[in-house]
Amino acid sequence: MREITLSQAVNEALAEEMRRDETVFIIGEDVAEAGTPFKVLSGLVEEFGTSRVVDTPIAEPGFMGIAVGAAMTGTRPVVDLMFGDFIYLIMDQLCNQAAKTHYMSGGKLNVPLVLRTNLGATRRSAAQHSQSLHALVAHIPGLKVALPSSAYEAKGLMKTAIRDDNPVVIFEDKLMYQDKAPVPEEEYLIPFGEAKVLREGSDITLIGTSSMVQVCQKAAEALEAEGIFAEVIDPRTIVPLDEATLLASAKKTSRVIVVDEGHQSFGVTGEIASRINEKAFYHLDAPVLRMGAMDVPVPFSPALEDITVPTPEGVVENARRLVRGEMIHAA
Amino acid sequence: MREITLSQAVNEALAEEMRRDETVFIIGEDVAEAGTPFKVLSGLVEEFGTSRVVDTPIAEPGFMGIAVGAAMTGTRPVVDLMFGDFIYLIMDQLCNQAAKTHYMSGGKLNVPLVLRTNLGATRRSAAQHSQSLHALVAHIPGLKVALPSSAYEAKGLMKTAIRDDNPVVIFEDKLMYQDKAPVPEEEYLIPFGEAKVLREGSDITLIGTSSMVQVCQKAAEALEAEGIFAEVIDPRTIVPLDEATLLASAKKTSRVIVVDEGHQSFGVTGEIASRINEKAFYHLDAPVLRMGAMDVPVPFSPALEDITVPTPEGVVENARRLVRGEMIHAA
Amino acid sequence: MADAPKHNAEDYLRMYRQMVRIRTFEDNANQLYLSAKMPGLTHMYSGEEAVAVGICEALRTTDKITSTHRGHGHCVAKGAEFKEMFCELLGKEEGYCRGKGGSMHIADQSNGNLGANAIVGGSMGIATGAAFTAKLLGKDDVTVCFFGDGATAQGLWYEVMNMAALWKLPVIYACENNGYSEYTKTDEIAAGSIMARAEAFGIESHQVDGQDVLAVNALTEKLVERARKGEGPFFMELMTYRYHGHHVGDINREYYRSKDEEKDWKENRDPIIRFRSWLVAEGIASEEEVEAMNAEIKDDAKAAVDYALSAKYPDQSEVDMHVFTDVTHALA
Amino acid sequence: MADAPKHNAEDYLRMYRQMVRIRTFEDNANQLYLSAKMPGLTHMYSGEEAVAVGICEALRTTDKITSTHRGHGHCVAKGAEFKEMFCELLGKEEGYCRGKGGSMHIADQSNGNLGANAIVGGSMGIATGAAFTAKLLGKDDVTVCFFGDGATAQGLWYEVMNMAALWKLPVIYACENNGYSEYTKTDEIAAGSIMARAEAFGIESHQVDGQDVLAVNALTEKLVERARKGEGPFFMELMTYRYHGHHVGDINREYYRSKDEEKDWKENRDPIIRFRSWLVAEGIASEEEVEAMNAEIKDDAKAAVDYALSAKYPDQSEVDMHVFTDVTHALA
Ligand SMILES: Cc1ncc(C[n+]2csc(CCOP(=O)(O)OP(=O)(O)O)c2C)c(N)n1
Ligand SMILES: Cc1ncc(C[n+]2csc(CCOP(=O)(O)OP(=O)(O)O)c2C)c(N)n1
Ligand SMILES: [Mg+2]
Ligand SMILES: [Mg+2]
Repeated sequence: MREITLSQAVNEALAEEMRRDETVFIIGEDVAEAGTPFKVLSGLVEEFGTSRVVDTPIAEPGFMGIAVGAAMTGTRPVVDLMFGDFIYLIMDQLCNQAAKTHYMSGGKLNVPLVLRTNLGATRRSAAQHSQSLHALVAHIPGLKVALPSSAYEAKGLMKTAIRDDNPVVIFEDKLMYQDKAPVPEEEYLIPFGEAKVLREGSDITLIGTSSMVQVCQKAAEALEAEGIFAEVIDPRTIVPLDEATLLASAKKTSRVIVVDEGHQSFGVTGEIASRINEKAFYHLDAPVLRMGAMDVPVPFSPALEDITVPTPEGVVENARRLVRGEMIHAA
Repeated sequence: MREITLSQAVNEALAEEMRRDETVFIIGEDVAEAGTPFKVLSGLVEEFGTSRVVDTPIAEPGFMGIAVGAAMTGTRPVVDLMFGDFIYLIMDQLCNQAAKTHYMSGGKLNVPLVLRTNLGATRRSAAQHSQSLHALVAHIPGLKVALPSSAYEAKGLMKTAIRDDNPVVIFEDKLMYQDKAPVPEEEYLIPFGEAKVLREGSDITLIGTSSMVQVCQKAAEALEAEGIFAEVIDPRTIVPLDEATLLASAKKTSRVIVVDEGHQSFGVTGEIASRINEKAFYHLDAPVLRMGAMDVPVPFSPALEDITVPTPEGVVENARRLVRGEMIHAA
Repeated sequence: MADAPKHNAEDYLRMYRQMVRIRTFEDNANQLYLSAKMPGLTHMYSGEEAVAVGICEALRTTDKITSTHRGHGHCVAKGAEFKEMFCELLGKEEGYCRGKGGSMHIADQSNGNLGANAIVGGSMGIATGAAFTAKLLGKDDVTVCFFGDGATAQGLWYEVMNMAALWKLPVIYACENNGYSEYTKTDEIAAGSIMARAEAFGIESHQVDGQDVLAVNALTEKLVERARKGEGPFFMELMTYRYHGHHVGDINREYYRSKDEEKDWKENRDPIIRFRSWLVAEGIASEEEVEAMNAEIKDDAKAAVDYALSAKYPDQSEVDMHVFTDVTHALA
Repeated sequence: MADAPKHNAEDYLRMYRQMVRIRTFEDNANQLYLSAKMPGLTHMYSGEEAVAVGICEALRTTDKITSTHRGHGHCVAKGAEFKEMFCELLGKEEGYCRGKGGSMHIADQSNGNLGANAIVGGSMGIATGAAFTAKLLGKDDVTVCFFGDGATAQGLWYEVMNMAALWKLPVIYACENNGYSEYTKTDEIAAGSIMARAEAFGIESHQVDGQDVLAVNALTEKLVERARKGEGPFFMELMTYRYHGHHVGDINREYYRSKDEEKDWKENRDPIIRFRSWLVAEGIASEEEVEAMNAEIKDDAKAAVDYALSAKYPDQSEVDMHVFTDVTHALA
């Protein structure tokens, strides 16, 4: 199968959906001629014109609001938010308006929009351009949240998101834009709420999201060399969350590590760990272990930034301790 | 001891701190003559004047930003955000600016401000005036988060918050403003990061935050009548979180329910449950059980709204099942 | 009254009727509050009827509006029925939003009302987006964005005005300047000139007497027509007054505005009284006909209130419905 | 050049020096990027030197500024040292922020620079708040809020202008209009008139040639003096140009602006060349003296870069320091 980059995969997904459905349009800063700073959208304005690939002023709350209204009245906007860190600016439009409109109207209005943004540190972009804020969005009922972990996932999830009648937030890993993966030429969609088992294993389950799927995969390879067989699972969407697959694996391996690049506290790892603890408690040999990003603003200095994010080595170390039965916290 | 309302307690805390420190001021909508819609600030403008009790236009991002800059340059603003639901509007100023300034400046700048706002549903205020959004704030490193559960707590925590050199967010329960509690005449502070054990018990630990402390207390009373002795703990601040007290209780009772009025998923209950699971796993007879608000926007209709929030009856029922050793989810 | 536009008697009578319907709706809402039959609070539109009616009468059903926390007037004016509205205010299943929205979120999709909004200024983006849709899909629908003077302090307005002006969107920003935002006078919270703010973005702006339904209607008709042709956006500042408190619970309000001021507006500039006199003077309706209309509306309202009071609440199983379009029960 | 204000030779030479220091700093930063020695990207200020210097030379050390993603110029102009700046850009412990901030968050508290900001418009509230402090505490400090033309699209600006105007705060909003925000021309993202937007809030506004350091300085001195007396706020639009790409990595930019345009600005309006000719023509400095100054600055910069390159990174234990003021290690 041909290999393309995550950036190309997103581009293809958008182009295909825009061809299929005239009501789909893209709105954001420097999305047209510039194709975004990450160049993900290059070529789209040439095909679809400036009425459907719409450059905006630097006014995130404004264009997010416009997208909500546009979505409520018969279009399918794909909002391009240049950095995930800017999500703070649009929280009202996203969480008070988009997320609640369908419910508040008793099902009469709906907001089929996609918010495309990104996450991920270790790019030397400092505290306001490196955050992974998907947990904030996942906390708000009415929003779906997709976290593609490869070019293949990015394309399939984006196409599903665009066709979804609800507001969907997709966080791409900005360090992965140039990473290639096999992506079929034929059209495909990836359903929401279906986790993917990337690697089967019997000793421990590694649940990774987005950027952390690679980390888990690398850890699993290293562990295999030591004779520890790790199962690696990518939930793909955290809302909806495919609990069944996660629980089945937890029950099988009886040891779980959840790895996510958002801050550890009050975030994604706590939710996934809690659900597994609650619903597979009597199958667990050890508490579910969480590995999130450090609870510190992302530091600029390379000497500090790299240690704030979970690494394969860290996952291996924790996995070893769990498998060896060491009580993690002398709990 | 005299009893005063939560509203009076907050008012006293502010007045005392404003007398003590000339750099403390209040800023927000209708805080002066109107004393806020909840009338919490009545009388303050008469004592401190409009230069220190500052009415603003309806511009939450703007006055929050002003408070950040004011705090960075030698004052101690108390920002009044009329409804906790409006926090979405100020997330950038709160989370990208206030929370990160001390860290990003390598310790050279700091932002000693207090954001006073509220939480709580069942007031028939519908989806945009009923949210409990403290989990969002707790997820962001650099912010402290206090959740007073009575007039006594509200006064002591507010005074501590104003003296703290970091940004602190206090969520008051808007249904509790008229609730009275004994509050000493003498000055006192409540240190952050020290949970309060409200009731000792041996069979189960009920951890409740804010509005849910009362719910846990009522549940504990009902359980006692059945011969089940519940320990009730109020963490008081969730950042910093007094893990030690929570763990000690969990180890003692070996069964825990965490009750919080924020949405259950990706919120506070997951964090507290995970920490206990991780660090007291081998002492637990059952998984830590979580009870948050339903993962739905808050409905207006009284027929629906009341069932979205945990109740004493719900806590009692879950506690019974845990104590009886029923496997909650056939886990 | 402003010069009468080209309307016929029927149009005038409908306008009058709609204004009285709004006033009557609010009087009933207030009674429901005072008799403790309404859950929560509500913000009444009484006094501002000429604004909603003057504007909405210039719109088609397919044109859109966005509304505010003070939204009953807009909702009625855009064509809503009493029954579904009272049901919504009381949280009943037959309400426009199945009781899930309530007063501050009442919406009426069928008539192009995209909904009230409890976030001040919160619908400015939505309105602009609705206009964006019209432009993108080549429809000639126009959207009117209602908001108060207080909402002009929200930065969102400037962001969307900028884009609406750059892209020539068919949206009309209608600022209902009733002199107050909550308990504060407008001039204490608005520096400079509100009109100039819109004009600074190159948006043609007009100020109009919001108590004169014909003036409002005539201006709106002109602007709507031009907006349909791509000459928008526009801004209108409508000078008006709210008769009641900020919400039903705001009773003692002398600390922020005088009884004399209230009296003056009610007695000397009431939009319904003024329009009624004009209708009679012009011979469009007799006093008796007007009284009959008023009485009929009163009866309608009473019937709707009675219906709503005894209507059923949504079943508890609805609590996790409508979180997502494609999941019947989100928590199942 | 504008008429020279009342300065003496020393002042002029310091202004010149500061402009050259900025240019030199940026040339070195660019070299560090090109030689892959700098972590991340950076936005260069070259071409805009007269703005930062003209303004900051009118300020005292206790006056405050807030800066932007394109912040090196402001930082130097407000009094910062090369060594600590380069250390910060390289993430070293001796940087102004111990390496934690980097280029986009460089701050220099000792000279009143409250920091660069990576959120476009993000510091508009902070600047206004600093002015609020001055008023509340009865100090006569003035704050200058630097931001770009692109940032005028952010709603926050309108919110804080309104309050600054209502409360007469000593803040000067300084819009560096360099014709572009990222890869887009200003007139494609700004409807109407930027000046009129500030004026609509009753804020006195001025446009000035941002390539003429004396004009910028003269205007700023006047406004700062008036702001100290409570006559603020003010708005200044400074017409300028950035020589490089949006950031160091923006090399091929002909799709959004022509080489001819760049050439024209560089050759015909360069603020340093213009000021240098003026200095020589006025007999304030000889060509030789100017060259000697330039060379000295070059050496200073080289020394600082060398120092920074071999300076040490913060210890890993610093990673959880400074999260809170009162907790040494947040994760301990
Ligand atoms: C973002 C936000 N801030 C504050 C409020 C509280 N609030 C509700 S209505 C209102 C006043 C609105 O004034 P205006 O826009 O003039 O409308 P009016 O009530 O006069 O019709 C305020 C402050 C809110 N609902 N939303
Ligand atoms: C809120 C926000 N949106 C978008 C960006 C990405 N961004 C960084 S600089 C910039 C352009 C800023 O233009 P302008 O304000 O004119 O400043 P200039 O770069 O021209 O100095 C953009 C869009 C950002 N950093 N913050
Ligand atoms: Mg008003
Ligand atoms: Mg610019």
